[in-house]
This record gives sequence, C-alpha cells and structure tokens, in this order.
Amino acid sequence: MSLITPNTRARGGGGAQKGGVRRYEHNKIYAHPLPLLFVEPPPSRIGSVLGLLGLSLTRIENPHCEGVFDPTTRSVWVTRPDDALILWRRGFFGKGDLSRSEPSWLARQTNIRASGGKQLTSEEVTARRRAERRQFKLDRAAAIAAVAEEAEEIFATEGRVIAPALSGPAIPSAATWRPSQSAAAAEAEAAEDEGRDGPLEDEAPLVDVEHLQLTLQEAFFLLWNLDCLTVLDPQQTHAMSLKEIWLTFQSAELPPTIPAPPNPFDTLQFDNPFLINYAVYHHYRSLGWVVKSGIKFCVDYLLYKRGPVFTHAELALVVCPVYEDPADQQSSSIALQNATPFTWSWLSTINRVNSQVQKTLILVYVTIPARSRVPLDVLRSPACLGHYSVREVIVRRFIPARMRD
Amino acid sequence: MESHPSFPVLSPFIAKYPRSSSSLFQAYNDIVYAQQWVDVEVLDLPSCSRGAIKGKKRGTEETLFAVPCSLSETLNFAWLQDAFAQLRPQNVTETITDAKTTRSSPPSLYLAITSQDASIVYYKLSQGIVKPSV
Amino acid sequence: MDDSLEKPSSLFPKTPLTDEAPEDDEQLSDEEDGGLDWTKLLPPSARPIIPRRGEKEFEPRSGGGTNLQLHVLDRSRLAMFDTLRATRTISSKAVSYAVWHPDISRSHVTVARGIHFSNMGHSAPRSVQGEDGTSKMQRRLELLPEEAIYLIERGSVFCWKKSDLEFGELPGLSDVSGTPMTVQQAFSEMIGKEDLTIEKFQVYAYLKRLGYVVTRTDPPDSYYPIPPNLSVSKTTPIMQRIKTLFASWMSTLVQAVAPAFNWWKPVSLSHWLHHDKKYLSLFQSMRFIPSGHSTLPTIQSNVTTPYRIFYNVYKPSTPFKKSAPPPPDFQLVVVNARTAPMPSLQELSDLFDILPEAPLPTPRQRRPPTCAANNAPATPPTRETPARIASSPLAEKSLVRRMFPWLFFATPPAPPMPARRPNPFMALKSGKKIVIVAAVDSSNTSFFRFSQGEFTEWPMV
Amino acid sequence: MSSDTLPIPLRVSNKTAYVWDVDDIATIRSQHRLCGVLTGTLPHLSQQNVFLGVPLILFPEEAALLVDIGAAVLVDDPAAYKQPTVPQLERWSAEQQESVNTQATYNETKVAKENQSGRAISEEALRKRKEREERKRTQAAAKAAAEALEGGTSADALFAPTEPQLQTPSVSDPTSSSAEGSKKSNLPYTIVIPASSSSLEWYDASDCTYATIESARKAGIWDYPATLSERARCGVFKDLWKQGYFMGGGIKFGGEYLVYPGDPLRYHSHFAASVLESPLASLHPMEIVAHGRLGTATKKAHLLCGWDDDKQEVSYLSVEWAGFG
Repeated sequence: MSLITPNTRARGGGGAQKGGVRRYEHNKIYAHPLPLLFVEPPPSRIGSVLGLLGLSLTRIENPHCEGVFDPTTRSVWVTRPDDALILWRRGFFGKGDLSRSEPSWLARQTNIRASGGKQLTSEEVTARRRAERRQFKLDRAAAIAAVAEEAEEIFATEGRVIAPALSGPAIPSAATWRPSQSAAAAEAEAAEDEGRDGPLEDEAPLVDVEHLQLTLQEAFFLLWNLDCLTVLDPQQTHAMSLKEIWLTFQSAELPPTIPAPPNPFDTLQFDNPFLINYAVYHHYRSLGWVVKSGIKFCVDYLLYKRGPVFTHAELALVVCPVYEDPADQQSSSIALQNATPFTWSWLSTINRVNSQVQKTLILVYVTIPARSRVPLDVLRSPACLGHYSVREVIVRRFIPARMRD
Repeated sequence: MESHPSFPVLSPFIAKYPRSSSSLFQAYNDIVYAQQWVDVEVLDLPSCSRGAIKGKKRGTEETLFAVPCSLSETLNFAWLQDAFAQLRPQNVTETITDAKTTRSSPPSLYLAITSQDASIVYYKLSQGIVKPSV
Repeated sequence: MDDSLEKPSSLFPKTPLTDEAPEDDEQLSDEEDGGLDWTKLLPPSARPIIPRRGEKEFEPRSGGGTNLQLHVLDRSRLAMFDTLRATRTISSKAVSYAVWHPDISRSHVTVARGIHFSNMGHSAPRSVQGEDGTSKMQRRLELLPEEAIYLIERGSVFCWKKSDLEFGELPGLSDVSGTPMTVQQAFSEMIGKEDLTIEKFQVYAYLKRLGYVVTRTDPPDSYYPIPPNLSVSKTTPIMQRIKTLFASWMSTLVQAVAPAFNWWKPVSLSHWLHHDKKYLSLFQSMRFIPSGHSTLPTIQSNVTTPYRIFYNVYKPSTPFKKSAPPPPDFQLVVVNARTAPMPSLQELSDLFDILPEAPLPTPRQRRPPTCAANNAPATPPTRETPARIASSPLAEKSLVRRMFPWLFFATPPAPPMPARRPNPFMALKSGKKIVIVAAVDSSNTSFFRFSQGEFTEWPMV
Repeated sequence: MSSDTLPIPLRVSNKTAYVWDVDDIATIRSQHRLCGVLTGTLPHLSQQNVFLGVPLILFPEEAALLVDIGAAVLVDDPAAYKQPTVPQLERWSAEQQESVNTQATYNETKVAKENQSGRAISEEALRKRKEREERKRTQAAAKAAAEALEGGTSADALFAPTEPQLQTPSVSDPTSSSAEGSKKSNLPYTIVIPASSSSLEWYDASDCTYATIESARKAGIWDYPATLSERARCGVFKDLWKQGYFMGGGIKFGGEYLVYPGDPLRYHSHFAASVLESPLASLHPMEIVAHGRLGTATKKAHLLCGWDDDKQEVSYLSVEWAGFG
C-alpha cells in the first residue's frame, strides 16, 4: 500500500512554484468530498434533453467499502488498502493506526530500508525538526550561560553591571540558527542509519501491520447516510445489519454490564457518548466540514475546510453536553465529560493552547433530551437524533487595549 | 483483532482488563511499530487495572515505562502515584511487598493517552518538582 | 554600560510614558505578573542600561543567586518601591472636590474640574436646606462609588467624608465639608456599596485607564441616564407573529408529509432528478440535526446567577454624551473567577437574549461591487435589519426546515447576495451576539468574549 | 524576620487584604518572598495598565500565610476610622496650611528671582485680590458643578442650560480659602491626596486588629481558608513557599499559581501549578494533554500538586511533553 503523498507542511521544502504544483496535485487526488462519486455520462443529445426536464443520466458510483467492527478499540478497522485509500482521499475518513493521518507505516518502513530514501514522510520530517529544535535550544542555553558568566566576571572585577542578556550577537536566535553543523542532526542521522541497519540484518519481509481506523461516528456516518460501508462483525462471519450496528455502537460506548441484560434495549440512554458525538460529527459533516480528532490540542474535534492536506484547521471544537433536565444528569450512570461549566482556569488553558496555534475555540453545546419529554423508545432508531440539538458559542480572548478604535 | 501480530502478547491483559484494553492495544502497537522501542515487555499494574509497557528507545540504555490510558477515563492523583509505585525496573510482575516505597520506582513514566480515532499522545510525568528541561 | 549605582529617585521622567505606555496587552497578559522592568520608570539620569522587556533569567544560581544577580534584583526592587512611593499630587488649580455620603452611596461633587466629568458622574435632585431653613430640591453632580474611587486614586479628586461635626465656627476649617479621606479609606468604604465589588472596580479602573467610557447597565437610581431602548433586540412583535404563524403552518404541512422521512434511510438520492446528483444536494439532504441558537429547548435552570451585564463600555473614539448615552460598544459581565465557573449554556442564552446583534464583520479590503445584479440594498448587510431576517431563507430557518430540508428543495436556498458574502471564517469566528466576561481571580483579570456561533448559516459546501 | 519587628498590618475590607504602605510592601516582598498584586492607578502614569501602584492586594493564601507565621495581623479597616475630634481636624488643617505656605514662600522667591523687576505686592493688595478671587471661586465652583450636571432633566430650573465646556478655570479651592491672612500669592500650589491612612491621627486600629485567622473569622472580617479546596490551596502554597519558590497567579496559564525560582522581577516561572484537593479528586487525561501542551510553548513544566488533607501533606508530579508521539 503506497498511500504516501507529499507533505504540504514540510517546512523549507520548495518555493511557491512547488506549492502550486502540490496544490494542483492535491486538487486532483482529493477532488471528491465524499466517497460517493457522481459520474457524468459522455455528453449526448438525450442527456441534454433530459437536462431540460430536470432529469439526468449521471450515475452515482458507490465504492462499497468494507470494515470490521472491533469492540476492543471501539472502532471499525478498514484493512483493504484500496478501501482505505478511497475513504482517506474522498473526505479524509479515518486514520492510520500507526500514522498521524493517512496510513503510511509501510511506506515509512520501506523508506528506511531503501537507504537514502529521499522522500521523507511527515512523521520523519517531524522527527528531524524536533531534533533540530532541541539542539537549537541547547546551543542557545549554552550561549546564554557563557554570556552570563562573562557578565559575572566583569561585575566581580570591575563592578560594572551588564544585564544578563537573553539575546544578542553571541546568542543564536531561531531566525539565525542553522542546524547544519549541529551534533543533533548527525545524531538523528545516526539513529536513522541504525534504523536502516536493523531490519536489513534480519531480512524479515515487511508485513503491513497498519489499518485505517474509523471511529464509530465516522463509520456510522458513512454507512447510514451514504451506504458506502459494510461493517462485519468482530468474528467476520457476517455483515452487520443497520439495526444491529445502531445498538452495538451505542452499547460499545457504555461500561460493560455483567451479566449482559437480557434485553439490549434496557441499556439505552440519552446521554450515551456515541449519540452526543454523533450528533456533533454529523452536524459538521453535513455542513461540509472535514472533522478530525483534536486530542493534540486538548479539544474534541478540529474542523478543516477541505481537509488536512489543504489547510490548517482554524476551528477547534469542544463538545459540551447539556442535560435538558438536570435531574437526568444526577441519576445518570455516565459521568459525561464537559457536562458542567469549566473553571476559568481550564477555559483559559484550552483557549491559550489553541490560540497559540491560531485556532479559534468553539464550544459546541449539545442538548440531551429530557427523559420526561422524550420516551426512551426513540433510542431504538436513529429517529432519536431529531431530539438532540447543536449550537455553537465562540470563545476568544478580549483584549481591551486592542479594541480601542 | 485476533489476527493482529500484537494479539498473542496482549491477549492476557485484554482479557483481564477489558476496560483498558483499547488504550493498551493502541499504545503497545504505537510503541513497537511506530516509536520502535526495543526490548518491549508488558507489565501488570493491578492497582491501575491495566497493563503497562516497558522498553528502550533504539540505541539507548535507559529503561522507559509507558502507562496507557484512554481519553474517556477519569484518573486521580492517587492513581498516578500507584502507577509509579508499581513500576519497578526489575521483574515488576512478581509480588509487590512494599509498593509504597518509592525507592525503586522510576523517576518518571510516560502517560500514553489514546483516543478512539487511534490518536495517541505521550506526556512525561516525573515524581516531585522537576524543573523544565532547557 | 556603566552602572552609576545612582539611587533611583521617585521623580518621574518627562518621557511620553503617560501617553504611550507599552500597552501590547496580548504580550502583556501573556507576560507573567510581576515580570516588569520597573527600572524603565526611572528618570534618564538614574537609568542604567535597561534590559529589554521580558529579559529575565531562567533561575538564580544556587544560594539565592550570584552577586550580580542579587545586585540586579535589588536594583529592580528599589526602582519598583521608589515608584510606588510617589505621592498623588495635583495642582490646586486642577483639583476637584467631592463629599462622600455613605447613606446614599454617592459622592457629591462640589468642585468639578477637568475633562473627566464629561463622561463621569450624573445629576440627581437632592433636597437641600436653604439659608432660610426651608428645604428645596436642587440638582447636583454625584459620583457612583467606582467613579469616586477611580478619580481619587488617580489623584484628580480630593474627597471628604460627610460629617455631622460643626466646623463652621472653627478658625481655619470654614470650608471643610467633612473629614478628609485617603485613597485607602475610599477603597475601604466605597467598595461593597451600590453593588460594587473589588472585582468590578478593578475592571472599571482597567478600562478607564485605557480611555474607555464605562457606565452602569442597570441604572442605580432613576436619575441615571441610560441608552435608549437598549434591552430591545429579539424581533419586533409583528415579526414574531409572522414567524409563529409560519411555523405553525409549516408544522401542519410537515405532519402531513413527515412520515415520508425514513430515519433508517435518511438520505435518498433520486436516480433521476438532476439537482440531486451534486455534492451540494447530498450535503443539504444530510442537514437534519436540529441546530442553532433559536432551537434551544427549555433547560430547567437553577438558582441565582452571577451572569448579569454590569457595565456598558464605549470605545474612546465613540462620541459620548453623558445625558443621552448612545448604545454601548461592548457589554460586560464581571465575575469573581474563584467563585463563579464560566457561564452555562443557559446563562449564555439568557445574556444573548437581551443583547443586540452585532453587525457582520466587514471584509478587510474588498469593496462590494458597485452594481449588484440582484436588488440588494446599497448598504452593507447588517444583521440588525429585521427585513433581512425575514427575507433570507437561510437566516429564518425553522426547526421544521432544519429537520426536513428535503421539503424545501423546490426553492434551493441560494445564499443571499453572494457577491457580498464576507469571508465565512470571519463571520464564523466573530459570531452574532457578543458578551464580554471579565473573570477576576484575586486581581488577575481575564477578559473573554463569548459569541453566538451560526455555523448553520455558513456551510462550507 | 527578627522578632523585634512589628507584624505588618494587613488592611482588610470586604474580606480582601490590602497593603497600603510601601515599606510594608517592600518587607513582604524582600523578606517574606510574597508578591501580591499591585492594583491601583499609579499617579502621573494613570493612562496605562502595565505598571500599577498601591494598593497591593494579597492573594488570600498569602495573607493567611503571613498571619500564620506571625509576620502580619489582620486589621478591620473600616472600623479603624474613628470620628476625628475637632482638635485633630484642626491639626490636620494646620498641616495642610503649612504645606501651602511653604510652597507659596518657595514659589514667591522663585517668582521674585524670575521677575527681575521685583515689583512688590503690598499685603493689602494681596488681601483684596484674594477676596476677589474668593468670590469668583464660589461662583465658578457653582457654575462648574452646574455644568457638570450636564443637562439633567431641566424640570429643575435652578440652573441655566448646560454648556459642554467643563474646564472652568478656577483659582482657589476650599483648603486654600482657609489661608486667611497668609502670605500667599495666587500661584498654584500642590495638593497631596494621601494613599495610606496610617498617617491620619484618627485612624486607630488598636481595637480591631486580629493576630490569628480564627479571631479574625470570629470578628467576621476574614474567612479564608474555609473549604477543603481553600485549605488545599493554602497547604500547597505554603509548601512551595517553604521550598523557596515565589508564586504568582496562574489562572491564565492553566493552574492556580505560577511558580518562580526567584523573584518574578528577575526570573521566569518554571511551572504552572494546579492544586488537586484530594488524592481522589478526578483528573482527566485531557488535562494532562492541555497542561503538557501549554508548557511546551511557554518553557514551563506543569506541576500537579496533590493535597492530602488528612496528612496535611503535598505530593508533586511534574508534567512535560514526552518529546515523541
């Protein structure tokens, strides 16, 4: 499986022209926002006549991907490389379980083996950048210490005060420091060499151990709305029915009850995290956003305009469930996260983390239907989703000094 | 899952601690296949109801410990201290007699935090007040 | 480079510090507290080399620091303490006077000088004893507690505390109107009066120092001028009625058709219809999760809330007339961060309910096309016009519509005035209704801006 | 901290502890290593928020700590203002007068030096001018007050309609008016608005000073720490302080405190510290992510401070990004 595509964010790589080429390629590769394709027939007279009548001969092409429900990781695994490719490229569904985005583990290993592999994966670029950054910090700290030592000496001998500097000609800055002569780069290379040597010695053939992992929300979105995903049961004996999936995905999110209740409906509840997350996921997907995990920025989701290969995410979502009836919260067996208002310290923290990376924090409030209003029965079908509602509150720091005119 | 190459190593822990099996599985695979630690072993942390991972970064000698947890769990300070207390450089799985003495517990561990989309992040927890590295 | 070791004096430099304070607040409040270089405030003669702002060291060397470190620290501290020792002095020709009346929580301004009174204080009729012993009503200028403290602490007002002592007969005390007050006494006695907390005072003073005009949102007495019909918002009664009518009509319609919506198969694309076979229609047909602030179900809410708008805030550039204040630029809630968590959804909704809609952010550069094909109004679209709310199918989306958008395909909701569409990201990030919350944790103030998001109005596809 | 130094009076009003005397602020900072927060407008630098002045407001943890170690006492500030006696006020007034006179003398000599012509002004002329100005002042003050009222509903016809111009030049003021018969020119002089009350003769805290938290609590002026979470904060604060750290407010950095290796005037903080009020208080992995993440950008580690109320003990765990993954 060679899913490797050039990394847009690799710094220092290429100028504007290269970027343009890359964007062109991306526009081609990621042309479709959903796995379904609309295939236009070749232009014909019949087509144009039908067009006048509002009818068309456009064919809907369904890729019919396949995945396996894995109860342990509470996810759906797509192991067929072709399917993984389709789901990633058409709407950025899923994530390689050993990669930061698309499955690239095998490509990385192959790259390491083929010594001198020029094209770095994003993971490798990141590792190198981190090593350089570390070395820069060490260099700078050493330079600062040297200048401080000198200042101390002058103060002791001449009584002059030179304020200890943290910047200056003798101290490298992020703008001027170059990694070329650094030991870190060499070290990183050495580590890579070693990585290259290792597998070569034992000659073990590379087997791809990676899969594309879909969250339950992603899987349900694909199979329920678009009917383009078949989910097999964990033993891979049969394709699960929609009703089976609906109940299974809900119970997967609940703490296992032992022994299992005789009637699976008994476990259904409105504050099931699957339902809350699904409502949010579906809402933003239906508006055309690409929705990905936000764990690295301590939020629930990131919203991408077209997809992670095109732009950075500018919006970071925190899902805040709100019980319509606080009594339901009291009696619930689930301790839902973010269901009570944050402390200011926590709000500041997540807001600061996100504004550091130019993301705007969005609190997504999802109301949980009151049991006194809506009968539990509606949980037996997705019709219950019509009783949840989603709304956003945007949080930003307000800086009075900047708002004066 | 059963056909995954990690399954034979992990299955006792998956069976013993079903609620933490997801994060152990993800963390173990990431450490073995993506981070490529060597001499990797799974240790039993009964007080935290999960398996933990011991190993070394390639080309280094220091033994490192990773304790997996999932984003949806709720931990507490005592839980983290227990994790330290139960991790020992030597044969950790043998009976722990004096779990409370921190003498032999490692100075730091990595908390491997997993989410359902198979994302994983690592944070280093150190005992005591350890000032930031430069 | 030579450190003269001159002892810093308490005199202030005639440098433009007053006007041009380093007010890069972003960096500033990112800056840790106390990380200031007070030596900057020293007069030039006493100024040794001045390290750049924020140039602090990582840590003191063991044993509390090296000789040099200790020396530099001492110098910084001395500069700080000397600055703090500066007294509040004012020319006898510029000072104003006031008398604090604890019984009514007001300070009566007896001598008003300076520009402050163009936007501070308000007039109130009070009965006064005339010389003939009869009482009559007389208007006088009064300050709220925060106004008085602020003017006293910045050294503009000398305040007396009303006293029953008879001074008139005493030589040298003929004009004394009470007992003289210190800044300390003003803090001590005036905070806690008329709903003023230390947190609210700190926020008030912070904004005043930046030049904002700050007034109370809820008038503390009937003489206090407030902006006209501030708490209107929402929709006009007529609009309300039309909306209700429309909604009930639609729901009848929907009940007739609704069974057709199959929750097991929410999206069904016709194999024949042309407009179905586009990603746009596909996405639209998936928009059935109720969303938006108008759909908020009743949340059974609890007790009292600290989330009440307390201050109206006007930018320094906003023309302000004290007797007839204009609508404020911002409205502000002040809470004690140690006792109040961030607002709940219900608290936010209650605030949004009484707030006006903010205009759409204007695009940075691009001017709207001079002649639009459609008969769009010539003014940039603001959300305040109810007409637009009514006419725009996107803005006025009923719950019904959100749930069953496929009903509406006959009239595909074309985005209104596409040429004018501001950058959706700007609209998304700015939000519709805005409230500012100042959370004060033991004198550390964080300002946050909460606004109503309207993602449904700005789909990406 | 020798025993012969008097405890610092912390002026408490509305359950907030203020320090108004700069010497006390200096002692608290230099000797006791506590910073508090300066919160007042600096006179003459009143249009900025970067440098602020007295009062210093102490965190409740800091105040409790100072009282605990016997370095400070709590003063019920509103109760310390006694009704001044007439002689006290006379003395106060005389002091003001003396200051005015001193300035006047100083200014007159200066003016005299500048005016080489040295045209002397007779005392009589001076007195007459003074009277004129007195009348003018009264009128001007009334006028200014009226103008400042600015268009109050004109139902009350006492005053003429207001004019926008407010800066009425006025030459005198109540304190100066008492300078009857003094050798004073009409040159402006400087009035001091005192910050601290300790110099007032009628400020007497002897009957409203409390040496312990408990006694202050009984008096109803102070109640920190009252809850478990407040006890935890106090316990953690004190423990870090004992280890030599300086603390600042940490709410903007995701904790209760910022922890500095030395005086924040000179050193960067090493940690943002968050207080966990009990070993079993819940901690979400997302908090570790956020704290660790925030630290990497700000060169700080995060400190989890676990308070054990039974043992009255703190344990610490330091959080940093792992550097991989």
